[in-house]
Amino acid sequence: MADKETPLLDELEKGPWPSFVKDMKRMGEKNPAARDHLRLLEKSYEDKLVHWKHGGIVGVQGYGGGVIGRYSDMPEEFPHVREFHTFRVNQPSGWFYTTEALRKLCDVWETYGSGMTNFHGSTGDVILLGAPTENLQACFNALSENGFDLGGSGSDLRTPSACVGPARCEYACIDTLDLCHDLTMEFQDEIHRPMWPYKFKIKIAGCPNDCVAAIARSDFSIIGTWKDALKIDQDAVKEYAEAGFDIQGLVVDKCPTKALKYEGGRLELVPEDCTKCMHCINKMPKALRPGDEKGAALLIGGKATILQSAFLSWVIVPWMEMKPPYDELKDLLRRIWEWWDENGKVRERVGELIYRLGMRNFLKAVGLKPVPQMVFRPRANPYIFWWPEEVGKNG
Amino acid sequence: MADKETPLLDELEKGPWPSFVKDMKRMGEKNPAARDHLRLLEKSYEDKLVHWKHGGIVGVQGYGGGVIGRYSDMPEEFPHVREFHTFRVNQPSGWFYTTEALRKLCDVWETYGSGMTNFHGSTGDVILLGAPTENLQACFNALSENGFDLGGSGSDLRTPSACVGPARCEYACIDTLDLCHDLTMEFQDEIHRPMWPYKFKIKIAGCPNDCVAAIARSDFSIIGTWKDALKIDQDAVKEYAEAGFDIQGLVVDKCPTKALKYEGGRLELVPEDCTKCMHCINKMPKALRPGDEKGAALLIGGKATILQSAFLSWVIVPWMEMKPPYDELKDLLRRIWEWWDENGKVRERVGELIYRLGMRNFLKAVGLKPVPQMVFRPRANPYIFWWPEEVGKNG
Amino acid sequence: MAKVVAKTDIGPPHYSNMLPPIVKENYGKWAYHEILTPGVLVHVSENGDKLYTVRVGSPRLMSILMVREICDLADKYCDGYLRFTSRHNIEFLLTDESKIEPLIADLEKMGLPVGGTGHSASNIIHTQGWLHCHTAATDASGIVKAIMDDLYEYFVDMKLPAKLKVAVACCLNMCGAVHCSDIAILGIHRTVPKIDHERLHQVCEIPTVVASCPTGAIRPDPKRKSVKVNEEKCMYCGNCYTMCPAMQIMDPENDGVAIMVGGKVSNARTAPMFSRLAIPFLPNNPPRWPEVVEAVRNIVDTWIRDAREGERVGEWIERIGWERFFEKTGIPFTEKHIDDYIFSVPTFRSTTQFKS
Amino acid sequence: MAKVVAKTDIGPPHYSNMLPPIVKENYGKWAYHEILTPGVLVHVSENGDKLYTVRVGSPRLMSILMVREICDLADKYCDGYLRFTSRHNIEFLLTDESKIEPLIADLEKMGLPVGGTGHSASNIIHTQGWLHCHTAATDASGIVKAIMDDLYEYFVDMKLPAKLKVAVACCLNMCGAVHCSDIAILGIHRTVPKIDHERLHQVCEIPTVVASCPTGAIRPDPKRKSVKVNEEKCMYCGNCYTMCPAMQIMDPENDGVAIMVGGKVSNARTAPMFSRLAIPFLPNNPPRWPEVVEAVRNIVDTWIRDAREGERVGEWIERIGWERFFEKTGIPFTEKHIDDYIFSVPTFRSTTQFKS
Ligand code: SRM
Ligand code: SRM
Ligand code: SRM
Ligand code: SRM
Ligand code: SF4
Ligand code: SF4
Ligand code: SF4
Ligand code: SF4
Ligand code: SF4
Ligand code: SF4
Ligand code: SF4
Ligand code: SF4
Repeated sequence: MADKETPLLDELEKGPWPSFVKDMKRMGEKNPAARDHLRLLEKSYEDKLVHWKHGGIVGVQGYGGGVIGRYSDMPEEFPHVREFHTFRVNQPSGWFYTTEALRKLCDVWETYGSGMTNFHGSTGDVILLGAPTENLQACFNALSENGFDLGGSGSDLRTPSACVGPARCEYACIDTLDLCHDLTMEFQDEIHRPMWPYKFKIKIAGCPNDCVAAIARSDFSIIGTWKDALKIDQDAVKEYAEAGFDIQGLVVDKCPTKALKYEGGRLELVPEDCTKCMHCINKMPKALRPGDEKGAALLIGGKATILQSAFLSWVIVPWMEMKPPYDELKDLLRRIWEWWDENGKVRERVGELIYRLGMRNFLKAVGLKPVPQMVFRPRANPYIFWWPEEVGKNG
Repeated sequence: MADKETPLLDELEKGPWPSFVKDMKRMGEKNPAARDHLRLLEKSYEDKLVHWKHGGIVGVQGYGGGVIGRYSDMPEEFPHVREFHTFRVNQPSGWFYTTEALRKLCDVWETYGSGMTNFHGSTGDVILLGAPTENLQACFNALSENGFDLGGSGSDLRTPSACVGPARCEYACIDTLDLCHDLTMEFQDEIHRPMWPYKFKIKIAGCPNDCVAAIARSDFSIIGTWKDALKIDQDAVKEYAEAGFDIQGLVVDKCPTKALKYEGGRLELVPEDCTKCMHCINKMPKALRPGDEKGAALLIGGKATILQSAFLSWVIVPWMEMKPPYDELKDLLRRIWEWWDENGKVRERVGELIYRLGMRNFLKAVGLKPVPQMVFRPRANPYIFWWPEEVGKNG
Repeated sequence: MAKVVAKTDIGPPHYSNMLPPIVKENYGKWAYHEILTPGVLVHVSENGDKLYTVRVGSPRLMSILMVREICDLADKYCDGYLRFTSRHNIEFLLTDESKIEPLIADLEKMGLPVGGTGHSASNIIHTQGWLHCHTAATDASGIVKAIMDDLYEYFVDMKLPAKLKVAVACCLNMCGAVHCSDIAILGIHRTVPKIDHERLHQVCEIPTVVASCPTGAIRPDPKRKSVKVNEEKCMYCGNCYTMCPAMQIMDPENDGVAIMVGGKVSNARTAPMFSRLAIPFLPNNPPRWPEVVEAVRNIVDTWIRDAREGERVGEWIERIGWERFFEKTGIPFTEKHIDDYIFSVPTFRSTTQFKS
Repeated sequence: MAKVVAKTDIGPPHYSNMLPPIVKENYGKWAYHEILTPGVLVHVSENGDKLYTVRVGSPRLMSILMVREICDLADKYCDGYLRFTSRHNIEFLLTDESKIEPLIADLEKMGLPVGGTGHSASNIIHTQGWLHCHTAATDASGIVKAIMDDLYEYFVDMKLPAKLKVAVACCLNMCGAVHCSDIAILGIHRTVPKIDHERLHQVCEIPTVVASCPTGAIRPDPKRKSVKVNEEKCMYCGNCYTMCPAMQIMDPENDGVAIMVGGKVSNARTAPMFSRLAIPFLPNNPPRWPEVVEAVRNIVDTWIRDAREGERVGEWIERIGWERFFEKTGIPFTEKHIDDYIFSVPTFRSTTQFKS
């Protein structure tokens, strides 16, 4: 590919961070779609304007989602990206791979697509960027033969994702990988055949550090936590102190609830004051650990800004045991979907529906008990609704 | 008045707190309206139901407000409270009185009304509770002759009120009493002749302790504050310490911005961190004082819960000098009223209008410069409006 | 009708004519103050002058007979000057320290309590209630009397963790600072307005009635020349009744009071805070509202036991967390505590930080 | 079209087949971890096993050529296992400490940086942009490359006050965690959609288009069989365009980016927070968006200078106050920073507590 083709993008070959332009050029030498892709991007850089048309509906047999349709608005000039659809391929839990599996993916994509990918998309899927319509079914077939399946798109359950959890993290309070895989398998139909008012995302974090940003990016966040007191190894505390670590300043003073005291070389906890924020554990992983009674908090409603503002997920179950077969959790999810499906307007996320109809209706419908952990603070207005059965009739 | 008349209310004669029932009974012996008033209240206690009808429009010549119409719904049984309107009498600034003035008020009310009063109503007026329609004008005439005038009611400027301020408080950063009187006199027309979308309240506090609850109860709060550093008398600090006062625990540790340090017997301030909350001054009035550069913060929008929720006033001018003739302030008030009057719907408080149309429109219309002190934090959504002159046209 | 003879727009008496000489002389020159005993303040001016204030609890609802008696005392001890506070207490202003005792003795004879300063329960800010308003869901003066009888010891002494500001409002209009009080008692309705279809079109304009409803629960009912209310959307705010007497919201069976807690107004330490729902409903039980009195007492007692020195009710709750507030007071948490009005979402707990 | 032969609903590969043996053996048994050098972690299990992780910065947008090269390295050093992180970095998992150095040397040859652990700037979470999306107001990959070039030193070292999480989203849909990032760069539109009246009724249902607008700015225009937009109400969210291609929102003259700051996701210390508007608009200036790079740098530099050890950007700002943030960064505060959407009121400063 001649350099002068993309003078603007060439500027992005400079600098220490790995350059996607260099890489795309390499790919463009082997694959004309990758080359047109880069050239079309150059055109956008010139025009300050996107050159993709409003998506169209494309897909593979038996699925309602998993492929995002994409057409260039300059098909003549850039014929190889005239049709340039992407596959969302469901990643294995925790984004672990054998090179064997990865190479298979690459081989499939070499055959049917542009050769360009995202590892990964921000929901968690592998994104295979750009294939013509005619290749879609064959590409899917090859993926499936190689043990891969599609993730979600459209008004369905989106590909669940999970932090590395017990595979490599001492903080994990739940088995994030197993839970993620189990839910993904249980809800294959919900992932593959859009049928709801809008999208629904599940993300699973092993502890309140929330390394998958579940609370911000999923309608349903499962976040590991514990119920009893965190565990302190006083000998290890001493070691930190001896190594010159400022326990008072960096740990005790930063505890949000002042639940810790450091006196006479001992770190003491007032268990009933601890809100399990993880800070002290993060700072002294050799000395502190989550408690023994482990489970997860369930939160609902997280989403980006369209339309009613961004919501952070909020607590609906402060603590649930998380053991296979996860029936209590699955039942709850089904009840939530049923209520949302019945009441939600088109393109209304579940959090927006709860905002519109009120938590009381949601809690009643899905059978959850109200607890103060659901709110930062109670209502400041006196606009309390009463169920007809709680009061008589006026007059 | 025979005891058996009000068996329920008689229960309220018991107990250590002064009993309004005892007092009303005394009055009832002299004034049949006061007696019927108590008997009607007894009826409400029996029925758990109010026995006043929806108010009607009554008034005195030349005024659109100041009198609240009130009719009993049982005129036959309680003839003396058949018509039972109240006067709102504008209090002197800071609720200071000579006994001479008070006795005059009592005399007028003995002649024309029930003899029952509130010192004061929660907006600040003297409330004269209950006169028949035929007495209204005469009563007003008598009030006027004795140097009193009516306060606000309806969609007008309500009677401004002010804390005791410089009359008896060392914290006062502005002359609350003078300002209150000055505004009241300047805006007599706005107080007496309703002409706005809804009510508008002004309250004036001499310092951030806000002893008139301005921030919660007034559309326009004027709260004294200072700009420079608060003043510390280190000798007096020592005296507190010597007297055994816990300066570290009760003052320094409670400073919301950690702007204070207590070391080596000296109390030191980081002036740029102080948010003038008053706490340290409150705790050590002999040692600490507000700074020298005194003025007021202006806040808008405070109101009770009807309809869009209760609002606390929010900052629109972090600091304005408050010296007679207060022209800058008066001009601002007039610009605010003009904008509200033009844009407000019926029964829309100014705060609700700002919520509906956005602060940007308000600030532009009244000519205020946006400053970060106006918000706790900036917007979390990207829904930014642009004025036509800031951008070109699309396409 | 009397002839119109009066001057209008004269405004209130000028305050300077109402100030005792010592105040005039030291106006703006006060240096500091101290609380001598509960209810008795001394303000010392830069030039050493001392002004003694004796603060006296008032029922606010007073006959002119009582006002005159108070004037008698002010004449006797204070050269004919006095003031009222922003919470409706009476303040006697003395220059002669030796007169404090005799004044207090006279007040005692009249049954008037001295107190309300410093870390005490001040007078309750309240409203009209059944006594004079037409929209009241409860009475104000009666509840206030019952609660102040119970909290009396905290008015005449200063043994609370911090100031305690209680307010009562008799309907959702919330006249008074109910929305920002340490403890707020609020008259509420719980049923949909009863429409007087016959009368409605005579006394009200239908579009105005429809527009009055903040939740859009009211729709025109052209057949009846009236309106209808969507029962599921109505949250009993009573605004339609304020606009139209044919939308009767009063309901003796179901009206009562809610209790809200943790509000404050001052900017000291923490920013002003709204009161928040603690108890959604207690019945109207005149003449002494025992359930309400007991509920307030329980909250106050728990606060006293648990709060740190200087912590207002709301500051205490924010420190321990609302989950602990409900646990420690034994008040049940219900779905009703969860906001479902305009600004609800920011009140939902969007963190795993909570106490189990 | 290929024949349908494939099995559906097989789901993703089972993770257990993707885990290296050391992970399988110590699954759920990790005791603690340490950061050995920037980008290199060791996790120690209860039985003493050690797993070394080398974290590598990735452009996320990768050709299969590059993926295969990475596989080559994983074969060479890690027995054919590797993983990706939730921020799209690559992680090599080693059991043999002595292989770390050679691996890093190989990575260096490939131009791949090692870092992103502890108090560093991690990889930027980003989205498609002009590269593949139809609603993009800006590009993502290009901005990311330009910023990461600039912040490079903070990726390969751990000298920041705390973790720094930057995100880029190319339109208001905010794919990615833009709304809760320490620093967020967001593609925005600033003009009202241009309606293709000819096409609209052919490709869209008018009621759907009308309903798509969150501010009610769109009204039917029956005369033209189209819609009209109330320019005063439109806040350029682009939702109508998502629903209907005839509502063209793209505008090369006026599109650009906004910068938001102070968000976080973890529950450590403080509850999760939204990012908030710092700079309402910077122009699209491809290929290297110098204004954006400089603006990010300025915020990062100010944070480094002023924050205390361990303070995330938002925690720093909340401590010093937003008034100081604007002062210290020199970013002008405008009316645009003041919220005017649904939940605006609770963001207004309802206290006199502020720094002058
Ligand atoms: C007398 C007084 C209560 C008292 O006992 O102290 C009072 C009494 C009434 N208020 Fe009030 N308000 C009184 C202070 C307040 C306050 C407190 C304040 O001003 O500091 C508030 C809360 C602050 C505010 O303005 O938001 C208040 C918020 C209301 C509201 C709700 C307004 C809102 O926007 O939320 C209404 C409803 C209305 O305006 O229709 C209302 C309406 C009323 C009416 C006129 C009832 C009505 O709907 O017609 C009451 C007449 C009672 C009567 O017949 O005597 N009153 N009202 C207070 C006025 C006395 C005075 O002038 O000094
Ligand atoms: C007389 C009065 C002003 C007036 O113009 O009438 C007044 C007078 C004083 N206030 Fe106040 N405050 C008065 C109502 C208020 C109010 C308004 C209210 O209660 O509705 C508030 C805001 C209440 C709130 O936050 O909810 C108020 C919040 C304060 C504070 C801050 C308290 C806090 O820490 O939150 C102080 C400072 C202190 O006491 O440490 C204060 C301090 C004072 C001082 C010490 C000021 C001084 O140096 O003279 C005065 C004696 C206080 C005392 O009683 O111990 N004053 N003060 C009001 C007496 C009301 C009453 O009869 O009880
Ligand atoms: C590998 C990864 C999980 C995964 O499944 O992929 C991960 C792994 C670890 N995280 Fe994380 N975090 C990972 C994304 C996150 C995210 C999500 C994100 O950035 O989008 C968050 C929330 C971010 C936020 O708050 O905005 C996150 C917030 C934390 C925190 C809390 C930080 C804080 O104080 O706010 C800790 C604790 C700490 O580091 O002290 C933590 C700690 C850790 C530990 C130390 C856990 C452990 O013991 O193994 C791991 C190494 C951290 C390091 O890099 O220094 N991890 N961590 C993710 C690496 C992303 C990357 O490539 O940079
Ligand atoms: C590919 C991906 C961005 C990326 O480069 O990583 C993406 C791309 C698109 N997103 Fe997204 N979203 C992607 C993750 C997200 C996330 C983050 C997440 O899932 O963690 C969000 C924010 C969280 C959320 O769901 O709220 C997100 C919020 C949106 C929204 C706004 C939804 C809202 O309720 O606010 C839309 C608009 C819509 O649905 O019409 C949207 C729509 C889109 C569409 C389908 C554009 C459209 O309107 O048709 C984009 C297709 C781009 C293309 O042609 O390639 N995308 N989108 C991410 C999916 C990859 C994957 O499957 O792994
Ligand atoms: S969320 Fe918790 S368990 Fe999961 S990787 Fe992060 S720190 Fe470990
Ligand atoms: S986990 Fe958080 S809240 Fe609990 S003791 Fe540690 S720092 Fe404090
Ligand atoms: S508001 Fe300030 S100046 Fe006014 S009385 Fe209270 S403490 Fe004094
Ligand atoms: S006034 Fe408040 S913020 Fe300022 S130093 Fe004193 S306690 Fe701190
Ligand atoms: S609170 Fe309601 S009932 Fe009480 S005085 Fe005000 S308007 Fe009347
Ligand atoms: S009481 Fe309030 S919510 Fe119910 S119909 Fe009337 S105005 Fe609407
Ligand atoms: S943020 Fe917008 S432009 Fe970027 S990928 Fe998502 S939908 Fe497309
Ligand atoms: S861009 Fe958004 S606000 Fe503007 S018309 Fe379209 S949907 Fe409405």
